[in-house]
Amino acid sequence: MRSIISIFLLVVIAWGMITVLQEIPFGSSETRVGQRYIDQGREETGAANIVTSVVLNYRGFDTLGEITVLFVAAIGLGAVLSTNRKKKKREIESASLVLYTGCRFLFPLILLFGAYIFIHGHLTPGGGFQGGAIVASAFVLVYLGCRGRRISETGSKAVESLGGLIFIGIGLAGLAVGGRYFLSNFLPKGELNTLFSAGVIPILYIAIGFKVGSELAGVIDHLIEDSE
Amino acid sequence: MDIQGVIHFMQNYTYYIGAFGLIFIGLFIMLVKRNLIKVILGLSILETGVNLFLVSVGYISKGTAPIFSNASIEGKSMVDPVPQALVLTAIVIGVAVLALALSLAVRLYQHYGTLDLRQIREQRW
Amino acid sequence: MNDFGLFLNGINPVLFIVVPLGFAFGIPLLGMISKKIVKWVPVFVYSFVLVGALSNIPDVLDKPIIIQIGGFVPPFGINLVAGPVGILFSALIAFAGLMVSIYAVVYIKEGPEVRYHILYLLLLTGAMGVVLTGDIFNLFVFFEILCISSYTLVGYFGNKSGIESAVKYLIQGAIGSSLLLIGIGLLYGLFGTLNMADLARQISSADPVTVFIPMALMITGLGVEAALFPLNAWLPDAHSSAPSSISAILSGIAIEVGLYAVIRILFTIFGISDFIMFFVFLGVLTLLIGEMCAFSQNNIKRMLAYSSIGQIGLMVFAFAIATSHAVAGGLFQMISHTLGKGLLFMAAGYMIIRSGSMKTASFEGMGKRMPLTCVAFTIGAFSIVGLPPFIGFPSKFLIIQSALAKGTVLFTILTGLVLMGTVIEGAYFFRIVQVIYFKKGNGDSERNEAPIAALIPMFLFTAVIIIIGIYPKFVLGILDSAASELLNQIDYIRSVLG
Amino acid sequence: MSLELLLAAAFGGSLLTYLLGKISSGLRDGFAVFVSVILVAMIAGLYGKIGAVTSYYHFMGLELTLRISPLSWFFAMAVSTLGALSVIFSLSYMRDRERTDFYYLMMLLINASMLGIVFSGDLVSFFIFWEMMSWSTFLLISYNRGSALAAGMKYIVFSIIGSMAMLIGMLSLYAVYQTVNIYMLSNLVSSASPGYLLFLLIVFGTAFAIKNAIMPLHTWLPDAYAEAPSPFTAVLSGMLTRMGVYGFLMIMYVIIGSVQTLNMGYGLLKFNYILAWLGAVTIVIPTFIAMLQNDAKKLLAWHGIGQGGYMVLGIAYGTNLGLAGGIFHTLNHAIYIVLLFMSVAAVQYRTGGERDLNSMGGLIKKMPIAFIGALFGISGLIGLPLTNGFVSKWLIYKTLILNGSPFLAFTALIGTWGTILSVYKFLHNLFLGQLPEKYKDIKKSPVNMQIPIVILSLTILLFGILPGLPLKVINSIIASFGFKSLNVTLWGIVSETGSLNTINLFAAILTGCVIIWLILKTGPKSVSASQENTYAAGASIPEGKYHYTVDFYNPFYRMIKPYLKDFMDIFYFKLAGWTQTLCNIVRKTYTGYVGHYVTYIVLFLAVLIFMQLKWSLW
Amino acid sequence: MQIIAMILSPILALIIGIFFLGLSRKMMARIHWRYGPPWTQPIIDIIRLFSQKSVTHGHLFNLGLILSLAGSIVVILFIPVGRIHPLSDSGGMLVILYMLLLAPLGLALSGGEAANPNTSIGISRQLILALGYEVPLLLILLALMTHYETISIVEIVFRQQYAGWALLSSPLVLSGIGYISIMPAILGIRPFEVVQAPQEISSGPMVEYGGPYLALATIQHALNLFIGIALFVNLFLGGAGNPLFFFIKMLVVFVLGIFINAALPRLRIEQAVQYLWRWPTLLALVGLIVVIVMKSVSAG
Repeated sequence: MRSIISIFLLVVIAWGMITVLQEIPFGSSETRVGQRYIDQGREETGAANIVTSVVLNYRGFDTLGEITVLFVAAIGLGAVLSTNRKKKKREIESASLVLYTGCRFLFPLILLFGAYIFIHGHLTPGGGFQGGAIVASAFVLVYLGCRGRRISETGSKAVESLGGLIFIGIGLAGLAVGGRYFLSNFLPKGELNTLFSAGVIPILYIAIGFKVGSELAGVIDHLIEDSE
Repeated sequence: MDIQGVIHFMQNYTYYIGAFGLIFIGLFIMLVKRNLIKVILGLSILETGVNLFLVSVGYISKGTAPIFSNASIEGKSMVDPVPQALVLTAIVIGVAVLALALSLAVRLYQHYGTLDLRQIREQRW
Repeated sequence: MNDFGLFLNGINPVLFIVVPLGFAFGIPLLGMISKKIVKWVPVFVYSFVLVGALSNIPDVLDKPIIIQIGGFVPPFGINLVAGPVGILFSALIAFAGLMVSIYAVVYIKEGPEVRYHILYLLLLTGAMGVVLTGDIFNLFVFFEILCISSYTLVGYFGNKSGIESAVKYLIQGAIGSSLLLIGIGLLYGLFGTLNMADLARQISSADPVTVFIPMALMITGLGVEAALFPLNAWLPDAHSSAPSSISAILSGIAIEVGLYAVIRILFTIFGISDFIMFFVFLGVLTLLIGEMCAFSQNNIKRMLAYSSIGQIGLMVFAFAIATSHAVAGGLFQMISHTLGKGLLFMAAGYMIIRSGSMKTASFEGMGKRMPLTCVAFTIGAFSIVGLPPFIGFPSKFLIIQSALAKGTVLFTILTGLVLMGTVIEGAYFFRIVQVIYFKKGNGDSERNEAPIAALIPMFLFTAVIIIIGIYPKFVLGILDSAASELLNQIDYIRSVLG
Repeated sequence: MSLELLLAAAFGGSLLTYLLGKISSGLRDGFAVFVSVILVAMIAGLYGKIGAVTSYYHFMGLELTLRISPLSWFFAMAVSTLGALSVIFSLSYMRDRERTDFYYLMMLLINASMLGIVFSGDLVSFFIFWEMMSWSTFLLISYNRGSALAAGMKYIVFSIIGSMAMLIGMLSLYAVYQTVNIYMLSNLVSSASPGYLLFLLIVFGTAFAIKNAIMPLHTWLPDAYAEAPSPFTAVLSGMLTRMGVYGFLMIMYVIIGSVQTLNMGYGLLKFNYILAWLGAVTIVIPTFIAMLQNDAKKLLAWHGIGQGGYMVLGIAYGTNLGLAGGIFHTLNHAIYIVLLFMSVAAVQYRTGGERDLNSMGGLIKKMPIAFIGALFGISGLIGLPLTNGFVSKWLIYKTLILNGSPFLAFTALIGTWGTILSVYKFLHNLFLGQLPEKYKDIKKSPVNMQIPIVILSLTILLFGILPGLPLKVINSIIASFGFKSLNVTLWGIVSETGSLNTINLFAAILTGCVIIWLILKTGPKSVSASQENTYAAGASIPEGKYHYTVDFYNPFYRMIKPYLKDFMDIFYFKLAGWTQTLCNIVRKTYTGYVGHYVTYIVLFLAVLIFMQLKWSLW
Repeated sequence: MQIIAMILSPILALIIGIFFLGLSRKMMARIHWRYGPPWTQPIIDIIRLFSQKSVTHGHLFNLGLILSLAGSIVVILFIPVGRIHPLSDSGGMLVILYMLLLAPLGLALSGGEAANPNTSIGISRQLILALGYEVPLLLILLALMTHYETISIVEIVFRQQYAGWALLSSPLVLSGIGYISIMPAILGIRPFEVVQAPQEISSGPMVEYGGPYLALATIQHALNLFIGIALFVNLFLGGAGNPLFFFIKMLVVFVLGIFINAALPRLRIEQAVQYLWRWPTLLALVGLIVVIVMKSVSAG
């Protein structure tokens, strides 16, 4: 009965969607704003990756919000899980040597790869979030392979905070000294398609990368801790 | 809308159909499932559908990724970068919500010993 | 218009968002130095924001301040619009935030306190972002900050009811945000822009039927947070399970901000200038249902929560009439509800601590045990009911007046229904007042007042309630220009896009 | 002496009294009396300033004004005098009670807001003061705890309903005419359509009918009167309830105007005629219900309702005699009902709060002043000649008979006879008959209780013998409403269709009494006998059951009791119950199951979309 | 002239009342086939009582009785006896109605302080009975006042002398019959003798009176008899041009009344009220309606 009603309701909604989607022809959307970014993004931001220039410059404020959301989730998750921490030490079965060694071997490589992704965010696909996620995956590997090894909570918190503060600091610097706008790209743009280009974008992405990496690692840490 | 229109629509809007298919599946799961984890899964599917929809909105036929990886690339046939940026944000938000939902589910299970939402009804009228 | 620094004539509104955010990011570091400092951070931050918001009022009455983020001309970059509405809400958020944070200094004693203060800052930052932003996707992002931090704060105590409410709130809220996001996607697909002013300009020449669907999606999505009936099922659970300080903020700020987003979208983006019958009915329905549910409650916080639904109904009713007086009245009602309900929740919070139960019956004889808190509670209740000389009276006055100014029989009847809601409201609030003062408590009747740090915000709230109640002209000026900002789509577009 | 100053003194005085109470109770008592007496003096001094208008404040773009009309002066005088007497009376009644500071604060606040009501020059001020009066009254009714809580609830619910109705009326006027000033409105409204005027009369009428406890909106009153602290009950019944009369006068004769009001409707369905009939019903039924009461204050409370009926009847009837009678009766009623409640309060004070008529008696020898108060009070209530109540009732009867409404006259007259039965029972069971054993050592009432009682008793006689004093003022009131003024002399009315001469009556009765007294004196001197020493026709009267007036009028009760339930009260209780049930049903919307909630969200969206696509509502 | 009338009319009333009192006892006895006391017996009793000692129960005990008697006297001053009507322009019928209250109320107050169970019962009955007959009485008086459009009793009498007896005029005949049917209740004679009821409650309100008090109470009773009949004569039989005719009219009415009522047993108080609120009230009500209808017909 409930499913019938649900289906009926969804059909009504779908009907509405079809009506409106007819006005949005697939593959030929009107890209007024987007086209301008493509046309002028290189001059205005100095980033080869237009998506990055949108994410960090044109819509940098969104990204500030975005890292905040992640921050909220990390803190919130900690708050939710911390209230009832039953510290039951269970016997931890250590992993096999192969796994252990492999993890230890791969860990720095993955970190490096993550760093690469976020440092080159303005040049290639990817960026702070993606890089951060890769960094966090390194920690997942450690948790899986090297049971009992934990990241330092203080350390991750500090990195997290510093990442956020750097982002805001750069934004405020833009407001105070740069182009008199919050988050304005006040550093020299450099030459397109080189590593040291696009002004503040790489710095921001590095901050984000660290922040996201530590946050996601922290989240995983909390979840694992709780499940133990 | 006649049947021809529907067929035309199906042919031209495959991505939309996929995206909205996911959205409706997600909603349907949330409407009828009683297990909290399944509901969260539904939510996740719903969000995926939305993200897919956002990306498809910005698609331009035969467009390339909006990256000037070398100087020779023309900006004419690039897809719209804005939806991609939006999706990036939306994904992160989705992850955040999902993580929080799962952590709450853990705690809820500790309290109730069940994840059946019909039985988790202490807070009502 | 282009050349702004940290300080305009007043403080740059972008700092209202950035400074709390920065402190929120910094709190973990501060917490490593000293845990004692942390709880004073929100107090400090919101004193600053309050000063900033107030300092901007004179400028804003003249013309709205448009802040471009990153220095890009509006349709191409994100911009903040600190018009009368924005500044009004910022001031309100800052004031309520400041008061509640003072309250929380003593109220929050257990649990992960550092995280509480971070989340609290972020919750208000989200609210601030929503009211200031001029970009619809940016609105979504800040909205998510607001929502996610409230999900967690609802479950802050980690007890059974808190977690259950948080889960339910999260599920509903997440669906709401997904719908909102679909709506935004559709709008982008239709018009290729995300800037509100730009959207507004294009929508005015678009086909209304197609535009309606995204609007419906967005209204539904935001309606969940704005607690429109029947999207408000999370509200009583969440408000009653959260810590009282958070209930005060949720009730006083969060749903108001949700409603703000709804009306901003309706009025500014979609340019609804005539009154909207559907929302008029929805408002009355929300009001009646909220009041009726509250009437048969014996859990104080649930009762207050349902009463918030009722108040939201009244605001929706006011906004849906959509004359400048009505909108001003609706905004005024928001202010009075924030102050009144905030006060009620704060007072109730300590009454609950002292009596050890949320049952209204356990408050018997409370008037003797904590007289000051009870006076505050009573004044809050009177104000919510709309009795003079408290702030609830002028706001209700304005709304009813503009409803009757419509001059039709239908509106007179609807007004009658609205006032019937008020009667019910009066009944249950007066019942509580009786229980507090005129029932002999059993158990200890020793005087046990709330701590001074909790009394200060209550006192200030009370003072503002009475002062604005007697001198409504303090806020009427900004209310009028806020109403005209909301209703005057063309001016908005012109001021943003030049 | 400006009006703002007066109100500032009234409101400020109340707050200051509260604060002084924190320092010393003696200081507080003294100050309370001082404030209330000063107010009387100030208002008396305002007599010459009738017509003055002051604008004191701008609220939401509206100019709020105060003004003195003959009507407002008249009411203000009554309010302040009775208020002052009640405060004086309270001094010992409230001594040694808890929250005395709060009591005085509320008492003076209510007094001040009533003054605000009568001096308001615009509807917004009127409404604000009205509301302040309502909630402070609520707090004071609930003061006694216990069953007072239910009474307070009933009061405030009715009161809010009333004020909401008034709010609609007021704001509708504002919306239409862009002003709330009563005088400007009275000029503007005269050109409005009859339908709109009827709407106004109904909404305002509802508010005032609730306050004045017109049937069927009366049910809050008996409980509220009975449960409130007795000195406050006096104020409540004397003036506060009669703010409804003031309101009726204001809306009917000041704002809408006599010409429009009296021509509203057709034939028997005229507005004022219906209102008059409601007044008549209000006279008869409550008066008979009063007979069944065994609680002294409740008995008086039901009479309060009944007497309110006379006022409304007189006012609504819309002739100069009726109007004068109605207004005069308001004053008279205030005087004697305050007196009666004070007497009861004095008895309560000495007997420890007892108000059950069946368990008292014989207090005449113990508390003579209270008895005198009660005697004069009931005489006024009945309307015996030479008391003030007679004159006002005479005016009302006369106009009813001569203007061809014998049935209304009948209801009014029969109400009087009903009154006699119940008030005699009241007097007899309190003061006459046998003194119960436990009250053998009861003391006289304190001096500060005796003073108001004596003053009011004398006032009743004064206005009964020289009704011209207040009637002169009333004459100017009805003249200001556009009615022909009465031909008033100091001792009555001169008219071709039957005049009234109280001084003749007074002389006749006095002479008669003196002569008979002399005759009695000529006989042999009689011996004083104790109350146990009575002739019982040989039967022995049981010792313990010596109080034989339990269930006075028992045979009669058996006859009428089934017909005299307070059906409206029962109905309202049912209504409250239904509301509660309905609320509980509505509450079930929030089932607690998230799946339902999700359905609501999807449903909402689907409905929105469906409505647009199907009916194109946009 | 006024002063003389003022002194004269109560004395006249007293004489007539006491005469009626004696007459009624004599006639009742004769109807019952007894010899009965002489008709002067009440006078003898009163004189004797004034010389006897008695007890008093307090000031109100005295004052109530005085008030009651004074009330009756003032009513008499309002009622025209022939052409003697010293006070009738001071308030008219309405004052009479209210002054009529003083008599029972005074007695009730007086009896109240006596604190005797029988008194209380008597008072209770008296007040109930008064309420019982007031309902039809008021309707009847209203019919009269509406018909003659005045509240002055002198005016009513005057109009009747001009246009014939009210009892015989078409709109008022029902009211007149109604008045006749309640007159025993007004006079307190059988079958409405519940208040005094000597055999049952030892004369009720009078039980504590002795000596001069009883004398005054008897006088009060006599005056009441006078008032009840005089009112009827004035209102329905057109009054009289001089006191002698007036007396004759009263005598006729009284004798007829005695004959009709002597044969009836006493009613219980509820029965009395039930009776009074049924037929007389119905008659009076119909009478009033007839008056209103006739008026409106003749008016338009």
